Amino acid sequence: MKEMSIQKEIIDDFKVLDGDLEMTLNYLMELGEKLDVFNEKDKKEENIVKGCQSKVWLTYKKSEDKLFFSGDSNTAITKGLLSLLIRIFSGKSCKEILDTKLFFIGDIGLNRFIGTQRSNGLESMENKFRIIALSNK
Amino acid sequence: MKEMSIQKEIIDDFKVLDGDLEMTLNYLMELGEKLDVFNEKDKKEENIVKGCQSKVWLTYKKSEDKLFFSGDSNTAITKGLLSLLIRIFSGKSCKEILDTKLFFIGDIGLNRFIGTQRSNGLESMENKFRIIALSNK
Amino acid sequence: MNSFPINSIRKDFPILKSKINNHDLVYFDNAATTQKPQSVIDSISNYYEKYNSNIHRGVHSLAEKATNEFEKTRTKIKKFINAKSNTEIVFTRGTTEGINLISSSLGKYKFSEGDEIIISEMEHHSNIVPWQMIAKEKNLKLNMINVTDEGKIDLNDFKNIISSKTKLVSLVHISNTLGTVNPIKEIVEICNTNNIISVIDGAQASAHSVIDVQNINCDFYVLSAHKMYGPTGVGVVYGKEKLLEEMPPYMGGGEMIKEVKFSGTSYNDLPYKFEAGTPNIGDVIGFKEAINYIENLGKDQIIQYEDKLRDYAQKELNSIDGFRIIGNSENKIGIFSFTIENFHYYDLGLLLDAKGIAVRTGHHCTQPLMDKYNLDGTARVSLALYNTEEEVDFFVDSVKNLLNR
Amino acid sequence: MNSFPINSIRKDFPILKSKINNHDLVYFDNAATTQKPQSVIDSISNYYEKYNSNIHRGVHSLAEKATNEFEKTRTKIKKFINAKSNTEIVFTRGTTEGINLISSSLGKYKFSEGDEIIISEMEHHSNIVPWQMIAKEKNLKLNMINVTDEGKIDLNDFKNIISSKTKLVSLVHISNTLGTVNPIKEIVEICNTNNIISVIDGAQASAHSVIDVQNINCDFYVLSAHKMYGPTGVGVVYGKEKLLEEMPPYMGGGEMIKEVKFSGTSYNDLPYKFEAGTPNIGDVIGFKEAINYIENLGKDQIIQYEDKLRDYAQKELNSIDGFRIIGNSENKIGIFSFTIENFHYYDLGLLLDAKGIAVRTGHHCTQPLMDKYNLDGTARVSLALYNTEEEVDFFVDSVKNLLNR
Ligand SMILES: Cc1ncc(COP(=O)(O)O)c(C=O)c1O
Ligand SMILES: Cc1ncc(COP(=O)(O)O)c(C=O)c1O
Repeated sequence: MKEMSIQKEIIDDFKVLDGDLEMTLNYLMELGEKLDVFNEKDKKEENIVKGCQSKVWLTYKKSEDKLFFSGDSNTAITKGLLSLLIRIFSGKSCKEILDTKLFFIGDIGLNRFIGTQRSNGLESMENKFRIIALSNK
Repeated sequence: MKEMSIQKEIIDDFKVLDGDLEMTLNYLMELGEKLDVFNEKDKKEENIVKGCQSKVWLTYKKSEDKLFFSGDSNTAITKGLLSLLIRIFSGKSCKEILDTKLFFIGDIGLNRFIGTQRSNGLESMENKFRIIALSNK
Repeated sequence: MNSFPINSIRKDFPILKSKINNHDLVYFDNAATTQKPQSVIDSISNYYEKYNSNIHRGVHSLAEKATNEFEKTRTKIKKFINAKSNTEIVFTRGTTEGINLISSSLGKYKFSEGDEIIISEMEHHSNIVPWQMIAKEKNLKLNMINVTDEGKIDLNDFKNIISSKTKLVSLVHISNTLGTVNPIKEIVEICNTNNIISVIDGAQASAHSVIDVQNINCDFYVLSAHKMYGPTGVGVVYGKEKLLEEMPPYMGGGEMIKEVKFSGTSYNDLPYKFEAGTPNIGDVIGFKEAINYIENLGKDQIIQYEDKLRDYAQKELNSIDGFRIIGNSENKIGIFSFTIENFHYYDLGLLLDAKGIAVRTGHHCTQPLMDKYNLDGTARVSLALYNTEEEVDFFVDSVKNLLNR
Repeated sequence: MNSFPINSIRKDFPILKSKINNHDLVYFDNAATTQKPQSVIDSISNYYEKYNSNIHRGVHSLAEKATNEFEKTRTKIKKFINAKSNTEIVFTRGTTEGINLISSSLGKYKFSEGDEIIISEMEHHSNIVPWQMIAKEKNLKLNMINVTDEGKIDLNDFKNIISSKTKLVSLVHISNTLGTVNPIKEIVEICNTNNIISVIDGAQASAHSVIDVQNINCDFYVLSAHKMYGPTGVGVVYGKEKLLEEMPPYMGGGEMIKEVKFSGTSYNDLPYKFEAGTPNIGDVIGFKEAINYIENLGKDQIIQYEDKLRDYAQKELNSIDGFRIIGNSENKIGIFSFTIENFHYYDLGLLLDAKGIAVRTGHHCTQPLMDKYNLDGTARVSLALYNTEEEVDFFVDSVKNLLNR
């Protein structure tokens, strides 16, 4: 269960922040900043994931049967979230991606990014990963 | 101020009931029953005063310069109210009727028949008296 | 009935402690609106005291909390009526707005001149006037199904007036005047076979019978929170997703759009397409507690209790001289419209009020039904889960006393 | 400002005691919805606990009391906006429903193909989409008045786009995004001279400026209770009696009728003709306390306090590096939409929330305005009578800290 262990790693990483929202958001933004530079040319319509207030671009490369993602966002916090998803999903096969259930988000104190709120794009981001995986199966 | 004294008489009459709503309504109904018998032929459209839930008929005779009213209602309580208005307005001149301000109703614990409630016809009844007075001036 | 905790239930409803004209309140006007348990009242205060915020577009914590609680009501009602998805649950002010939403939106694309709409003689004005308005606007024909002397839908008449031009049938599930429970499943089945849109007015049914919209298989089901122990100002339109998808919005404004350009606007996803403007957030949140209340007692237990109370009331009421109940279907809930010989309903209403008993009097917003029975009104006793046999007794005694005056 | 009892005012609003993410709540999202004083919250509970009943047609004591309290709000609002008569005050769910009521009802008889409607670039979606919908349905032309770079209505442009075909102008009194106070009296005068119907969207103005509809002399004025310290789910359409009289009803149903016959229906008197179905009784009653609250403090005192706070905020906000305020009319209220260089509003909103500060972010339901300024959104601080200079300081410090991260 490799995907479980990445999420557990993430939860461990956030643990030191002790649920402090401000520090958590700051840490998220730092993670986002560490993402590989995204190719400006890939910022086109078909790669967009639309949230209500932020934009996300997501592309991938396939190597052997594994998918490798890269992405960007116009907002720092969403970019941080995206970086976590990339960490979880990149380097996995399509089947592995589809089998991966996300559970880390509540455990790092970011419940607010899931559920009924439509003003964030976490769910749409997650879906985009899965759609890419599906279409490459 | 004869009209004042009739209303004061009414208030006095009701005083013994001590604001008890049930007794007040019963007394009202008794007063209604004592009204002179109304001529069935006069129960026509033009004599109707429409409340929301009850019907009232009102006619009058003019003698010298005074108006004498008779009326009926399909509900006993409204008929009681009507009898009070007839007692107040009958035998007065048009001018006296128009000059008469009603104040007794609150003092006999029947505030519910005035104001914003549209389910009663007190206001429409009162208006009918005044309209008759106006048209005879 | 033993297991139904009526004493503690009565304590849950603070208004039941009231004195009205020096008597204990006996509230028998439940078909007009029901009373609210403390939990509903408190949840509204709690919203305003702790997390009031406008919803959906805010990123701050209050907006997030308010949005989540608001949407939880949607999920709750979805389960309560067994809809397939939250997208099928649209919040309105009440049943009346719900029916207007449907008639007006369908009117914009579904109906053409000469099409026919069927309602019944026992409909509430809220299920008559919207159809009269759209019929007038679009030159449609509006038909009314006859109601029998007992107060039942005449099914044969219904089958007779259906034609190839019939586009929609809108019927009350339970009549607010007669108490009759209509065979809506049978009626909807006929509609579905004939490709006719079905609308069910569930204003009276939602608190007093089990609602399963997938089982009924109707296209629309409409209800009001205030008739099911919830606050005023909230209602629900359930609509099948496929229909809601194709329908144009009813109102335009904030929240129901995806993108507004001067050149044109694209609408939001369901159900938001039908929820323009700031909704009644506080009361939608309160509504959830009303459903919780019903679910905690158990709908089946409630119905069992209410059925027993209805039978008791029916028997006792009939012991009053000159008492005539309008609506005697064998399938009815505890709603009794009645007349008493030589006793006008208006006098009766006022005299009962003097004893603390609240009944409704008049045409109950069903004038065509009154006309049918040649009445200009009735008095109406309508029962709810907190009413008791003792209250029925007090009512019956009071009426008998009035008659012996 | 000395005399403005800000400390005791803050105690009147229970939510202001809240801790958000371990910080004191700083609520700067008042243009979305305002918080409610305890008196408003209590009056709603009190209604449900003591005299909840359906209104208007009941003869029992609860119905009588509820009806009277409900109608007292109408009288209160009539005086508050200086309407001529209670018949000119129609209750709705909010501003959005109000504008839809007007557009839809007028649409049924006033407009014909080719007629023109004018709105402005700074309108809220709720004052755009209803007009787009009716324009599409009836083949009308919809024009938008330009907004200047400062965020003001371009009056010359307005005069230029008026034509002999202009039938209606609908304008916001105070912009929810820019804070601009529009010269509505001047604009309405032009409308009246040209026989053009005028609609004023008062959603933002009603709590923060004096409203006198006879002085403005507009045909319609629309507002929402929840933006003036009242509950969600209530709004008002003021309309001149003459127009309301001739307008067809918006919704059909209970309460808005005089007589329903199968053959046709006659409508009730004003304002009931426009109030179909059970209204939001509890919240209408609560709304009265909100107006009482404003009146007890004194509108003039409130405005004086808010103006001073606005000036203070404006000065302090401008001390933030890279801070740009969108909307710099010399006549504006304490609404500040802004961008900060290299700082996305969404990040800002979330980071401020972590410090307990609630601001709104996004397009504020004014996308055409955002397009005009080439923005996809802003963050917005909007002030109300319970906000303080200390809160402004905390906000400014917090933003500066975030920028120095
Ligand atoms: C200027 C303006 N108009 C209209 C509205 C819509 O008001 P409501 O959402 O209460 O219907 C708002 C509030 O969002 C507003 O600020
Ligand atoms: C059967 C029925 N339909 C419709 C309505 C209208 O509901 P509301 O007034 O909540 O809109 C009622 C309630 O009066 C009703 O009893």
